[in-house]
Amino acid sequence: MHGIGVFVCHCGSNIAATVDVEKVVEMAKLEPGVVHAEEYQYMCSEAGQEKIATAIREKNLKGIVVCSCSPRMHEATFRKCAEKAGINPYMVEIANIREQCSWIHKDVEEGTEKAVILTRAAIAKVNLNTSLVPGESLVTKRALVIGGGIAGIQTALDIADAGYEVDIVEKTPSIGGKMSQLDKTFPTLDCSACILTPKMVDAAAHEKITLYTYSEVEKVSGFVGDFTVEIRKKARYVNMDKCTGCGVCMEKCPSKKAPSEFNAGLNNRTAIYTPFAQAIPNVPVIDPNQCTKLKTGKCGVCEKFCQAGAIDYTQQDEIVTQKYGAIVVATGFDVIKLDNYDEYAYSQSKDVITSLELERIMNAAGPTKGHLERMSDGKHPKNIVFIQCVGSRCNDSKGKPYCSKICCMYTAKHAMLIRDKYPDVNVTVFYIDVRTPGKNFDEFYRRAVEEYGVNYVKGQVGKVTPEPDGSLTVHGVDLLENKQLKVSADMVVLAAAIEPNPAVRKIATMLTASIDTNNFLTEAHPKLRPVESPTAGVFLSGVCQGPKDIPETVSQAGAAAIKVVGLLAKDKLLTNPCTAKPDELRCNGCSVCANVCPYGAISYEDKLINDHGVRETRRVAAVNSALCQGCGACTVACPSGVMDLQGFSNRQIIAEVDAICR
Amino acid sequence: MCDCNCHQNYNLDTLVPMVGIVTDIRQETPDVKTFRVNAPEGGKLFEHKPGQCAMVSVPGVGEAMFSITSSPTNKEYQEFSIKKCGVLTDYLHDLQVGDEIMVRGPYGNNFPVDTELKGKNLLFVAGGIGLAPLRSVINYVLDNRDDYGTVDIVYGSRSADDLVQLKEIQEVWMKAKDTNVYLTIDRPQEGWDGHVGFVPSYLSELELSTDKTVLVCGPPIMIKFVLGALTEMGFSKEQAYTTLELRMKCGVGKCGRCNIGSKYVCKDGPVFRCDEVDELPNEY
Amino acid sequence: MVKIKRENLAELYKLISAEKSLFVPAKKAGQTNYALYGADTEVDLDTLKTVKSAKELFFPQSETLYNVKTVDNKYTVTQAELQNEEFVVFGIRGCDLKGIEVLDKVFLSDPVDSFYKARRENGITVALSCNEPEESCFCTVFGVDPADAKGDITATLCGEYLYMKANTEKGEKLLSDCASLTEAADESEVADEKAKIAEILKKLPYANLSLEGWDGTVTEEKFNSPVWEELYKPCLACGTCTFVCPTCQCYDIKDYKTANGIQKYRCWDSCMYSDFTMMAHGNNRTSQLQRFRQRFMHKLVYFPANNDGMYSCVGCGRCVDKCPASANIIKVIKAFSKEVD
Amino acid sequence: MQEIISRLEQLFAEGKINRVLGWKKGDLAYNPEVSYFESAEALKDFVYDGFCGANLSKYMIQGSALEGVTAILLKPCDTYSFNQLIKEHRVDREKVYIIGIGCKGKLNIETIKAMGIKGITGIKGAEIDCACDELTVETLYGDKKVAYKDAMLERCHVCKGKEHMIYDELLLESADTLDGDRFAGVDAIEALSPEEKFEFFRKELSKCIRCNACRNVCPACSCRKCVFDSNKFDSEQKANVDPFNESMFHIIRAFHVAGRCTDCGECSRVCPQGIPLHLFNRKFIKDINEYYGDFIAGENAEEKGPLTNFTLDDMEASERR
Amino acid sequence: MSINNEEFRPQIVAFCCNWCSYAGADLAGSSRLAYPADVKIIRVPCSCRVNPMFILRAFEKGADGVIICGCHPGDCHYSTGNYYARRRMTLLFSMLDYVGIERGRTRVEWVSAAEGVKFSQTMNEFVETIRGLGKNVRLGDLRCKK
Repeated sequence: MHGIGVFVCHCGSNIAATVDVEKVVEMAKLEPGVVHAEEYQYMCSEAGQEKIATAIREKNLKGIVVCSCSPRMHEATFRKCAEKAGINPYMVEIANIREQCSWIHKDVEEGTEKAVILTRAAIAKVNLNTSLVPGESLVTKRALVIGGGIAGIQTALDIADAGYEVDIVEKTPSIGGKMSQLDKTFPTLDCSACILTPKMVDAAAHEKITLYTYSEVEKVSGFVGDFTVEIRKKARYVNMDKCTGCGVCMEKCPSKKAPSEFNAGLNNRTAIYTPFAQAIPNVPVIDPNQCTKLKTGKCGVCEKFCQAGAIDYTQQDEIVTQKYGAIVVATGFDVIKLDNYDEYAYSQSKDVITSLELERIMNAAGPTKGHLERMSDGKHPKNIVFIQCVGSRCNDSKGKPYCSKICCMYTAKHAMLIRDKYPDVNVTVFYIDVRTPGKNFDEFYRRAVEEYGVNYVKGQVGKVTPEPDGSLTVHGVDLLENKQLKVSADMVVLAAAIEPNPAVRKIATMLTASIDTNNFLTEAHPKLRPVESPTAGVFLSGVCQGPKDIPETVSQAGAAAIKVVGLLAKDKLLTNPCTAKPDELRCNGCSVCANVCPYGAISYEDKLINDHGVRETRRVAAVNSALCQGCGACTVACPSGVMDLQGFSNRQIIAEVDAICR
Repeated sequence: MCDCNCHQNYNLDTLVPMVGIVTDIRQETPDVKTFRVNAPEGGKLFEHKPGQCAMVSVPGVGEAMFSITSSPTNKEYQEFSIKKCGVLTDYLHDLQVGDEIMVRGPYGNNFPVDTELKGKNLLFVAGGIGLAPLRSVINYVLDNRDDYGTVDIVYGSRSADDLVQLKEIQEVWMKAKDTNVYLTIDRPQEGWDGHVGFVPSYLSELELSTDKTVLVCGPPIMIKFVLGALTEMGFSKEQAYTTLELRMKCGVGKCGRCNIGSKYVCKDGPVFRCDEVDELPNEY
Repeated sequence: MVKIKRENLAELYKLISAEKSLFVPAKKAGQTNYALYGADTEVDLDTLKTVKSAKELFFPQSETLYNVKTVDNKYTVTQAELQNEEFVVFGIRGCDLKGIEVLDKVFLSDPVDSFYKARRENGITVALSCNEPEESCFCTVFGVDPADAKGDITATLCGEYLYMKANTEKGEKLLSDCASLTEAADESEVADEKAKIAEILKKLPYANLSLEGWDGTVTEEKFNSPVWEELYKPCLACGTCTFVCPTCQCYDIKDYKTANGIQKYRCWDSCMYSDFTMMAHGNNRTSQLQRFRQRFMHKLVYFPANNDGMYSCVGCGRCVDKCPASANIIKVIKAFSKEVD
Repeated sequence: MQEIISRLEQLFAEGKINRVLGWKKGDLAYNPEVSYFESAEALKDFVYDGFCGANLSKYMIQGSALEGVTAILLKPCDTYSFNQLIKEHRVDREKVYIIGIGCKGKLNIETIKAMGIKGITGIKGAEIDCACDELTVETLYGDKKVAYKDAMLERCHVCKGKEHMIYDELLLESADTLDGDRFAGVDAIEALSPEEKFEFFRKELSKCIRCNACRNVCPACSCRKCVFDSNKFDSEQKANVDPFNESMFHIIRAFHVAGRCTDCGECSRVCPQGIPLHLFNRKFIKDINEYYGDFIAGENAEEKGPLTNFTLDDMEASERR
Repeated sequence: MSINNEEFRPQIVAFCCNWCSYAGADLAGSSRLAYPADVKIIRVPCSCRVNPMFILRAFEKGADGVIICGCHPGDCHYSTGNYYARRRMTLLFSMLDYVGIERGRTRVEWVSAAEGVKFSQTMNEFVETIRGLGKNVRLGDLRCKK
């Protein structure tokens, strides 16, 4: 191609400090095909874009190279700019001379040399660019929310209120999530259930919302605007239409040995159960691992007592296939397993508990009916020690490297509530730092210390040892006093780190959404697109994206909802034109490409081909460009190079290689 | 042996090209441009005869044979009319005045302007870009007007927009002495008041006398039908000359590509008398 | 005529290679091909036919024609250097020598190929007689005498000696340069060997192959024959025959992108390849039949038409030995003579 | 051999086949050529002996375009290639009648010549009906005896077995010829140091003349246009201008047939320079077997090839041996 | 020798998938985690887009090392791309070992969008390895340097 323009951005001093931009311009001008090169302070600015547009028009440019930040940042900006100036937006290439050059190199000579090479590679590539035109695809006006916690509920409500159909898939028998297990919420100390249940009811009652509880996403295919999802509705063994929610079955069920998930395993539930009293839907499920009838064929008590005749032991899992335009992941979190923290005697003593367990103990609907009791002997504890950062902010492989964010505040809440209700109890908190950035957070913490006399000790706990008398000795340090401490306690509460729900891995894989090393879902941009996943049409809500508290979760849920609504409001979407394209003239029709296509986008047809004057009917590959996502697997599988990827063609990449290795 | 004068003014091997400067570019039709080429120091790269070709190349892009469309009587430059139809020609069409290309040649034989054609009445029949090689002869003849008899030019193309060298046709050829120009286009078109129809049928309609020597150039299918029409009109094969175009690489009759029978199109052609063409195995 | 003891040949190679590049048939990884003589070269005079013919020493499989440097969209062209030093090709057989005669017709005809010409002028050929002709040999059909190949020097292995006789000035010069290693000999000493070879030649299976009906005038008859339809079928469209052939000279000119520009090189090409005549708007030989026919028509009809009856085949039999599909020029010639019957 | 001819004549007579794809007598003792026999009469030139090593499978790509049914003669090892071609939709199963023929090991004339035998005018003992285990080679320079086994193609020493993977009917018995370790050659190279490996391949590959015989004979290399003939990767090259080209061509060629190569050995058989090209293909076969479980290309016409397949816990490249 | 090695600036081509590793490289950049300028990144949509031809081409044109980076297995944006890439590269690299190319010149590494640190560490390590191996003389086309 002849007629390439090169535009080098200073990015203030971000680039210009380590790259001699003038040199880059000068070197670019020597490249074959380049007819224009210039530099500017901020190419992405209005004025910078105007410079590009002017050059395109005046110099009759056919393609442009912008040497600037990562294409993940501004490729779209410059494409739009090029399009406005009259050339195809895909005639733009970006040389990443900021993230991959100026920011990592200190030496100007070195940085400049590399920038020149990167520019050369981009010029070599743009040389072979061709105009591409995106196709269109229709948008299914329905959204799927995976996870029925507060994040999922709020997202669904917001989408539904905007007038779109939403389905919530929740794997447990009831929506509500972790928030339903909480007693009070910080920093306002209002009752968690009181604020959550109305939302649960709203969701259940909303005409645009369909709940799939006790269900899991089985398979996802398709792409933004047109996902096809298979949902497995696990067998409840209770007919949802017939059940009245009277609860007799649960009263009569003789199998009472299953640990209650809702009560964090602190007490047991029956084999047929609803997780909690306010469960929505208020229809029990039979736990097939616990039910005597399902395991041995004998019993059948619940069926006998069910007036509505809702019990159905023959029920099977059911697969529902539904189409969606957008998918929101709201899979939430779990408390980490404390297997690695033997030093705190969690597995040895029933009186070493996690904060979530304490939450259940404090709750009127909990195993102790809200009385503060030791789980070992039911005695009222006199001394309680809280240990912070158990598994959070951990540099070794035992725990998590990140801050779980909510622990400081809920510990303050717990301490305050205990001191308020039981002034006789001494509360000691061992902490590394107390982190209270949030509205009214620090005030809240200070009240705990100042008004409620909670004893905060800056320092870590090395060990908790159960004593023969049933008490616990906490071996810690007081960093401020610089001394070893031994504190006797009746109960120890561990602020265990939170981690993304383990199910998210499988879901992310199905959605092809990326995950970071801690299994949190990655956002499309950490700052500017925090509720979108890099996979188009997939959005993030709640803790699956990173630790956050309830108000943050709710606001993110709303943000995700508006993104979904924005997507569903469109009738058509433009598809990525960088799709695979076969050269029919040379295609063997061998099917190897179709074998590796993850989207089933390749089919074969018998076609009349005119091969340099020879006409014959041949079996050739055809790509459905609406299905093709442009991964390129087929292009490598094809031995004759017949299948090529537009925008990343074989010759383009080869040209880049050549330019780099010159 | 080849009577060409490849590289006579040049001391390198015939396969090694010279650098030429594009000094003018004219957009003839939507997909044809005419490039004027000079030596870097000015003047022509080489001397040639009407009908000869040259290899034009861009390093790393490609090399192909094009007929030289300017007349040898032009002492200042050479011209190539090039249709956009592949990687190299796409690139050439992107060139701007002042850019460099590489040229080697001239190659092949030429229309026998100084022997057989001398003193004859001439009939030129061209279709589309096929005018390019004939233009060289036409201008040569017009510049040496007295050496030849009458000149008739029948030229047609798909549409009025696809007629190349229209300006020269109208301003020079149509005004030349004893010269008739007949233009035609394949399909009716708004703003075209000339003849409509394919070249062979137009030729038949014209009822020209058979005392002419014919020079034909155009797409193979057109040549075929023109020759048919000529035969019907009473012309013999010996009266007609045409040019063949095949894949050529070396230009000097050695690389083997353009070999048909015992002829090498690049060396023994591209100009053949039509009866000679008939003697070749049917592989062109 | 001079002679040298076979056991002293290594000395001869050393002596020649000290002054000039010396190419000898050398065995490498089980196969014998021409190679530049060096300290660890395993010279192989016993193998009758090198896989590639001696053609490559005058018309290499690939050679640079010129380089183009591109700076700031401006080109600088530099022609590759021509061969300007003498070199010796030792052990070339009669058939290969005849092959070079054929190539001369092509490359030394106007316009002369200067790359080839420089090599021809600087090459000194020491032709070696074929003591044990093989079943695939049919050079005698093309007038080659393998017992007395006329290179710049004719060499004959006989008994313990290699006999050498200069035929040209270049040959004289080379022999006199090597005089320290040779002793005088008489022509009669090789007479018996030559007679022996002549006897064997008569017994070769293809000794009586007839070229009747093949000359430059039979284009139409041969071209349109239905025999090709049958003959081409086994052809794999590979280039083995072309590349081992001492007379095939089709080439391609290609670009190679170097760091600073383009290297234009030419390399052997094969008319058997499906893309040989492919061009943007069509292909004038679309079927393998056409391509197969072209190769043999060229050798036996078109070439003689342009070169006073000289065939572009020398009967070396390499295609007979090497064609993976056992399709070869013998089968073509025989198929047509069968048709005549 | 007569058994085959009779059966073919019968098939012609019954109208079941329109032609036969087989071998025709050569003009020397050892050069039969592949031929289409269009009638029963034409079969007078038919031959099937020890020198009929050519794998006919690939010819059926062209054969599929012909009218009517073609009877093809396939040796046990050829049927793997044929299956692979069916899998890749390159041949039309409907248009072919497969006669699986027995094989007692195929001979390599190059091996015989490499023994120093020159001027061969006749060879006795290569006939398929001959039970002899010795060949008599008649030459201009006297008769020579060669053990049948010693003259066999490399691939026959590591024979895949006597079973035909696909056929319509079977004729003639096969013999056991397996007496070597298929991967011994690969193992030997793997045991070398990088320098020695490089030296070995340099020496072998420097002989390559890029005639493309290996590619054109290969039943897996059935591309309409090879990457080395096309500008798809800007990789068009016709000659080994630089040692790099030699390696590039053979590595990529082997990679392109990895998981599809049936180890039919045709590449090594046809190489005019005697390059042991099977060493490339076998390396991939060995790696595939070792890393991803035993896989035999062409064993059937359905199974997914190893390079169009994966498991979640495949080994990492860094774990390669 | 050691002096030579210090002066030796290897040419290294890194193919990075757009979704994970390229983003990881960007993160390394925005986190100012330095690695040698010898590494030049080519963006591809997915590691499965990397054709063996590209790798050999890089070596041909004078690269001293080639590294392929993609999403961690299981995290591919296109769900299965890196699994195919893993098999292809394992076999190709094994073949390169086999023909005598030093093993260290080729590498596959899975780097997620969040692993800026890993990206930078990997590149530092790789460059170090290549510096140790020196110039690639076995798999390059000599004409390139003309």
